Amino acid sequence: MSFPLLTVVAVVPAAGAIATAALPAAKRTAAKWLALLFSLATFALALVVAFRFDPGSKSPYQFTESHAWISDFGVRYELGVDGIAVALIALTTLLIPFIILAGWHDADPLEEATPNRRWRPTQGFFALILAVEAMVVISFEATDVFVFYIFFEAMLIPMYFLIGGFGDRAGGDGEDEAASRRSYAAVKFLLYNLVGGLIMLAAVIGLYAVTADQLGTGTFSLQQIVEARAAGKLDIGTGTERLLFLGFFFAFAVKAPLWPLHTWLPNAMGESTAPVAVLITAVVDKVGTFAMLRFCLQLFPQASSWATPAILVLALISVLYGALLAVAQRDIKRLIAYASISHFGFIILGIFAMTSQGQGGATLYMVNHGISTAALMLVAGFLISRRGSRLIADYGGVQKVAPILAGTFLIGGLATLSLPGLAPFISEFLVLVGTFSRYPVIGIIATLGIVLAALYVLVLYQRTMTGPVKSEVTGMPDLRVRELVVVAPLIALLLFLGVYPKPLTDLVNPAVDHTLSVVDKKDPKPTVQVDAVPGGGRHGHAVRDQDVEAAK
Amino acid sequence: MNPVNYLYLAALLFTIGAAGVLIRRNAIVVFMCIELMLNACNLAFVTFSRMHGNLDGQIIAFFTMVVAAAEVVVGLAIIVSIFRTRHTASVDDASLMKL
Amino acid sequence: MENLIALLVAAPLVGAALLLCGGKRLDRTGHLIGTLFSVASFALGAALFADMLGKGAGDRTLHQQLFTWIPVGGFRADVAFQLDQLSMTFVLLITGVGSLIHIYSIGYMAHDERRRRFFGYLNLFLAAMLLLVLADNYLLLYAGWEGVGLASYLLIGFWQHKPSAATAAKKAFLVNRVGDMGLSIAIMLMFTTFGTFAFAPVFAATDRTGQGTLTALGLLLLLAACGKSAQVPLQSWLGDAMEGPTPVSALIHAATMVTAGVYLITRSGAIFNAAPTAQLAVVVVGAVTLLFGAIVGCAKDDIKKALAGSTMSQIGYMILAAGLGPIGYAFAIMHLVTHGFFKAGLFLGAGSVMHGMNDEVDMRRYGGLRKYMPVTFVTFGLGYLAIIGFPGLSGFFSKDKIIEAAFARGGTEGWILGGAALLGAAITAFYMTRVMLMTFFGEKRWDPAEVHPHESPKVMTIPMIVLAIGSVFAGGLFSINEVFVKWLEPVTSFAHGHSPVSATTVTAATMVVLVIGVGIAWGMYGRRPVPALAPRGSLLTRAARRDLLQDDFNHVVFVRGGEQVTGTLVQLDRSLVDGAVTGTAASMGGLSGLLRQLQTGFVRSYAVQMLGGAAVLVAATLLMRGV
Amino acid sequence: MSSVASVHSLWTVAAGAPGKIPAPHIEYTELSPTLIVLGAAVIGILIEALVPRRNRYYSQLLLSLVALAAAFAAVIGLAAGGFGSSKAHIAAMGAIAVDGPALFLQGTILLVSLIAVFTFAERRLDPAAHGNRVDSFAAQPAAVPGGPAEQAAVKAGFTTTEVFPILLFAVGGMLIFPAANDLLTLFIALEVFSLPLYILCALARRQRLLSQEAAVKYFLLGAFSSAFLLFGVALLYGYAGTVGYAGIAQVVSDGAKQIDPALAGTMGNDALLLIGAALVLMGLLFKVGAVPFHMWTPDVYQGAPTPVTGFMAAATKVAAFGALLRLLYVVLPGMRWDWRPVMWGVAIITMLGGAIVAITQTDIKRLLAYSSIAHAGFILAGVIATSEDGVSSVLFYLGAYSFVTLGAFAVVTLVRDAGGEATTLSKWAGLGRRSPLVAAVFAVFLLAFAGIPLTSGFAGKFAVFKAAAQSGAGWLVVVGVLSSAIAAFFYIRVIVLMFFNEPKADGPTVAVPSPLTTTAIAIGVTATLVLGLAPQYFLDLAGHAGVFVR
Repeated sequence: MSFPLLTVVAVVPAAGAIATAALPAAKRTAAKWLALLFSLATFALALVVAFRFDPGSKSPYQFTESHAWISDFGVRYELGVDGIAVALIALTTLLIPFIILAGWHDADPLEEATPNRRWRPTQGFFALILAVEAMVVISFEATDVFVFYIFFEAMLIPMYFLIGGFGDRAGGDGEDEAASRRSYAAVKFLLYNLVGGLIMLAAVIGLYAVTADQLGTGTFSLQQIVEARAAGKLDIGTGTERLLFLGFFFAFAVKAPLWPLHTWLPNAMGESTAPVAVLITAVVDKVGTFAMLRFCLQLFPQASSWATPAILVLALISVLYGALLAVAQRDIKRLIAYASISHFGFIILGIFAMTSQGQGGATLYMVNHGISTAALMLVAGFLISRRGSRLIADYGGVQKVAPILAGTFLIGGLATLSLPGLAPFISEFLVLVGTFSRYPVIGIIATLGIVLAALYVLVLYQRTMTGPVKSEVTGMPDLRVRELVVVAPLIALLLFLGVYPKPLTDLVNPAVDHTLSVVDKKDPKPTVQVDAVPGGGRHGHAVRDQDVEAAK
Repeated sequence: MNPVNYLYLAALLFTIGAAGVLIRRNAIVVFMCIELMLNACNLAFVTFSRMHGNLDGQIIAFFTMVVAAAEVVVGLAIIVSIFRTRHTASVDDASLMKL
Repeated sequence: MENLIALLVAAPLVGAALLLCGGKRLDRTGHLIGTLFSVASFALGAALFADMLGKGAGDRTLHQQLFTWIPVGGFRADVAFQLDQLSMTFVLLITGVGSLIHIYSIGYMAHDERRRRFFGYLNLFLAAMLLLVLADNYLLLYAGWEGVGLASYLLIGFWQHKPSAATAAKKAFLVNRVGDMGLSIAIMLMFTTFGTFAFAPVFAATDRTGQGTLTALGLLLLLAACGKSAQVPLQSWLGDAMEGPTPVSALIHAATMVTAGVYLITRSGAIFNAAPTAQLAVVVVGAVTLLFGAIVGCAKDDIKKALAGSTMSQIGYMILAAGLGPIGYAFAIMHLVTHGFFKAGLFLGAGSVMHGMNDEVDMRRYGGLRKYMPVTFVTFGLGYLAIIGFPGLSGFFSKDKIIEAAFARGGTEGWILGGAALLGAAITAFYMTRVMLMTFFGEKRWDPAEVHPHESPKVMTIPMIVLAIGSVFAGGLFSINEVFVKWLEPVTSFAHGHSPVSATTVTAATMVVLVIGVGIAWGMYGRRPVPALAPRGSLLTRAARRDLLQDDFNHVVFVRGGEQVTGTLVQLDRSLVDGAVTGTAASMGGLSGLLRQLQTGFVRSYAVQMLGGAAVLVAATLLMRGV
Repeated sequence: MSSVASVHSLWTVAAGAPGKIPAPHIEYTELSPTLIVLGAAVIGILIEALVPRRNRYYSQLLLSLVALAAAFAAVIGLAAGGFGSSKAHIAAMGAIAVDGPALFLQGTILLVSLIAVFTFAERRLDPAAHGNRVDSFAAQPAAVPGGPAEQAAVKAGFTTTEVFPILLFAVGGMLIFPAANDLLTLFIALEVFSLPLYILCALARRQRLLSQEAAVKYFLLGAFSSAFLLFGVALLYGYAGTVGYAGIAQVVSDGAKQIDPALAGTMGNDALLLIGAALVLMGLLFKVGAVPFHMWTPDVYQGAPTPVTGFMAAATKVAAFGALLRLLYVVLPGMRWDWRPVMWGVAIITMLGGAIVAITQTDIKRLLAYSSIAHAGFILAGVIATSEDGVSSVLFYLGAYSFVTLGAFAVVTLVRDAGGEATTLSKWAGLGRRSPLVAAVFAVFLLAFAGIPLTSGFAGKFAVFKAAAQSGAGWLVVVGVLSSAIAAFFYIRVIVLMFFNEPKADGPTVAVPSPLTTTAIAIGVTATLVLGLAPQYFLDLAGHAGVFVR
């Protein structure tokens, strides 16, 4: 058998987590560097995967691994990646080093609070981050529903400790108060996701029962199920399929999060440190949307199209609702959280528009939103760490004292309001087009989102960065080298992907086509046939592409 | 005489025993009521044994007696030790653990 | 030659990148670098222009395909440029005026410590604007469209420490975003209809497209144009935009960016020609705005705001013309160019005045400045004559043609539009004269002790002189046997309108209203002294001072209303959405507390419950069998 | 329990040809595990009687460990010898079944008891009294708490080494319980392992009042329930005319055979069957602690000495569920359609009841008690499946669960303050700061209880629910899932308390245990993780052990 590349990509951070956790309390700095080292190694491996991945190949999944695991449950340890997974793995492994760097000092223990030598928050912090990375990567790779489920769920535990155990030193109302709010947020996060996961568990078991009933031996292998369905060997009854779909979707909708299951996100992102907040929204939540694309759609095509209208409406509500609430926030992090809710609305919109633009856009959106939110949130984190407050009202005129910080913050914001030239514009526009081409009304209403986005971003920037310099802000240092190292690459990436997203789209397109073919959906044809025009000729040919598309 | 009547008697005794367990406070009495229930079972066994015309029921009755005796040993031990501690045999006083 | 098109955009872009990322080390040379790159772009533009003139009218269109931007499924957007006569006109205008204003800014911003960043933003604007006019498909155009929006945001809010500036910048961006919605939806509609959004194929397919779609497209594009070109109902941002440094007002909010709407409509002529309803909407918007802007312009005492009003109204003329279809496009663009000259000149003049008056903007604190700043006076005066359409100067030719075309639309519409245009001309004459008089004539209303009016340095006056020359002769040159119209015809197509009234009549009428307007102004501000404090004024005046209450409307409806909505939503989020969940948790706790009570700690109660349980168990088992 | 059958046969033979009396035939090898343990118990008593006090502890400990290990080895031997599958048969003249489930459960019980012995023998946790180490059992249980007699006993350094033989007797009973193949044996086994437990409950060194109260409650209710069970047995005997499982099953499936006309006339004999079955079921449900027969669980778990609690929670459940399975699968499959819906109801209220009431608990031992009730509900879901999968899933769950439980209670013994174990939840605040390792271990157990993936709890839960779903009990699965969501809430509460709350100034300390407890906990953790990550081998074991001999 070939080299288990995918396993290794997941094992390296896991090993890193153990190694970091094992370091003695005194070796704090060592732990940080060790964690960073492992995360970089993981990123390198992810790049290997990305470059050895062949978008042209016929097989939907590559680097596949398959070993028996729990035959009684019909579970095989099956890994495999398609373009979407590769993109998201690359994103995850890319962000983790930045998260670690940004959180360099977030877990330094307060001097007085070291009850005993075994208490090693710093080691724990970075170990947990790496653990999360490992689990996220695995769940992106898993092509076995059960394997996916296991890590989808297990991921909650380290996240839970990250949220509840580490927060901003920003204690306006005392450390105890902050701690209690933290643990509330953590519990809320865990319960929401656990309930979602458990309901999904019921569906997973149901899926097993169905397959066992119809295929003789129960299986969780995505490919096997899809093939069996295609061959007509497997026919889940309509009612059952819908129930199972809902079971799966509920879990992913909580994770994503989709209105009205979103209320855990603002608390979680608000109370946790900026890097952890990024970990939540840019990395972990992506598993939810990714899973909708890979599992909901491919396992239950009919049910998916059955539920599409309802889901689209919910997504639309998320888009506007999130944006409107973001406008009203007084807390920088909560504002970004609600903005993310709005963005996840767009992603889900794109996924369930069932067009190549929509789903391609949604996938790009996952990546771009990851990068842009990371940029915005991390800079916000740097800002907060300077002033020790999350309230927008406590800032003002920062632009004057810390121009670079303000500049990077602005760029992050512009990315968030998806300005052309920055990556998020492309994905957002694709999602809108994809939605519009099948559901014009929803597409148009969703476009309101871009105005609202401009509103909350610019209001945030105006209140914090411009205007007369507040006295508490004077003498605020500008970005340090470490912080610049974190932000600059992200911004560069935003610009690059905004101007030349082709590498990404080439990666994603085949996977999207495969998904659509499984769901058996075609892009709507243009109503007016455009003939090749001199000068515009290549567009005529673009249209022919589309016919090929439609013919599939 | 119809053996079924013995069954009724057994059921009656069993019910009385159960009622006693519910009503009486004194641990000893409660315990005696349980013994009564066991004896009711014995009666039932013996009666059935007679009806079916095999000895199993009667044998079982002996076993039950033995068990009952064993229970008495353990039960009294516990109750007595409690009595020595609390100077009361009322089961209602032993209610420190609740909710 | 076509491979050079990209360089037009690239040059200022590189400049911007250099200046914005360069850091402090470029602080001292920044302005020169910026100017250099913009001039380079202009030179390149000129070269391409020369090359274009060398070709026949038919094959003047150049194409440059750089790379595929977004390939997803059938969706394909290219980074590709199209340089034809129309874009060329804009390229020259943008880079030319742009370069002049760069030079001007060297003097104007000399003492600002963030000058480097200012020039960076200017370059960024040039790049975006050039991208806008050179794009060969709507999505790329959209990129430029938003790019100029960003640049204008940054430049309006350049003096960020002033809250008013920051607010104005935000407002401008937001109002523009509303317009952008229109453009993006239009693009989506194009994609779903044609499967592409590149100019050539879309325009070629219009004849096969349903009326409804085309009208929708037209209206959506009009919405976009309204946003960018500050047309009613999205005009509210332009006045506040004057918070930005004056060169910015000159370049972005007078000469170039605000005319993007006109470009969009002219460029999409094929669509509009096929959608009469949309065209009607366009002309209505144009006519309304040209009056609206003019009226606002009359009431403002802030010189820049007065000029802003005038800009609004002049663009109204252009939109009106563009809405008239083939009979108007060419004149719209022509007026756009001449307007570019004289309005830029006027703003630079205003800037020069402010420069000499310690940044005082209230015209009621000016007066009799002609002696103190002669060059400014002369250039400003020429600009003034041009804009009111003094015979022989640029404005005369371009505006006159538009009025004619308006009449030429024919029918009642023709009369109404023509009348509106004439009325506009009269009001223009009035408020411009007002500005002129209040600024340069009459007695001084400023305190010589603290204000020492003086002429601006050469680096500022020279651009003004150049622009003045432009505003004097451009119109005439363009009109010599319709050279300009012929130049644009291959792109915009041209049709001679048949006006119910002869050209001479129109000209005469224009002259008459011109005299009336000037006369009234002279009567009000020339003969009697201007009060240093604004009189209460008539209802209309007061309304006009407040932009005809448009802002108040927005404030009440959108700001207050929006706050209401978000406020309620926040409440709902906490009480309803979150409450539902926490409520369930709480009720679980309550239930638990209730059930706990069963655990009384009394053996006998346990026994009772066991007995009950047993009874239930037995009963249930019996029930199952139905015994 | 050979005698019933033998005497019976004697009687029938006597009625026929007088003469030779066939000696009862006992398969000693097949019964060896039980015999070893009981034998060891007897020897233990002798040790108490004969060996000088100072040597008793070690000799008892050694004896118990050896006996249990040997018994376990015997079980393995039998299983290897194919008695679990091919050679499975009824031994001891129909009294005991030697088959897959029996051996698997006996193996589990023996392992659990082995670990329990470790925790019983722990003598490092309590501060040494008068210079001699003490375990968690009263020095002189008969003495009045705090009275002079007790003082003297403590001074003299007495320790209740009787616990070991008592434990062994209980284990002996538990070994027979799931293997019992007639109702009488079932009853006897029940008493044999219950009586020792009653005593063990009363032996706590600290908080003896609670301990004695727990004992008396457990005893009275236990006796009460066993009386019901016995009456049920009587009715079933009356219905079938025999107490042998096979016999009853035959009658149940073939319908009524010839029966005394009087009896038939007076009451439809099905009523005998149904009522009898219900009462026997109740007796067993009491032992597994299913709602509404769970009332004793929290009180007893809280009052009993923690090592005993751990042993009870783990081993009793295993034994009781074993017996329940055999009863339902061997005796009553014929009336499946009668008891399944009833058990559905019981399972549902057990899952929900346990989980909901646990939310507001403030004592860690009571909390675990309620959690054990909820888990009983989950296991019942598997029992109801009435399929081979169901059996094996239950077997697996029992194995997984018992180790987690033992480990958890072992950890509870470590957290102490002046008054002995600090079981009040609020005292656990900030434990994660004080001693991260212990807290982390406990967190692992809690997560396993909550059924988080990668722990044995998840594998077990999945197996059970899978079986239930395949037997068409989909909605039961949904309820189960929901109640485990509720349950997750209070497990998380404890974790929050341990890790996210600031430690209290007068908080408890974590005692450093001897290798005994450490081993116990270590085994618990290992089992939890191994069964979570690679459960396949054990699933296979359980799978092969899924068939009852009839």
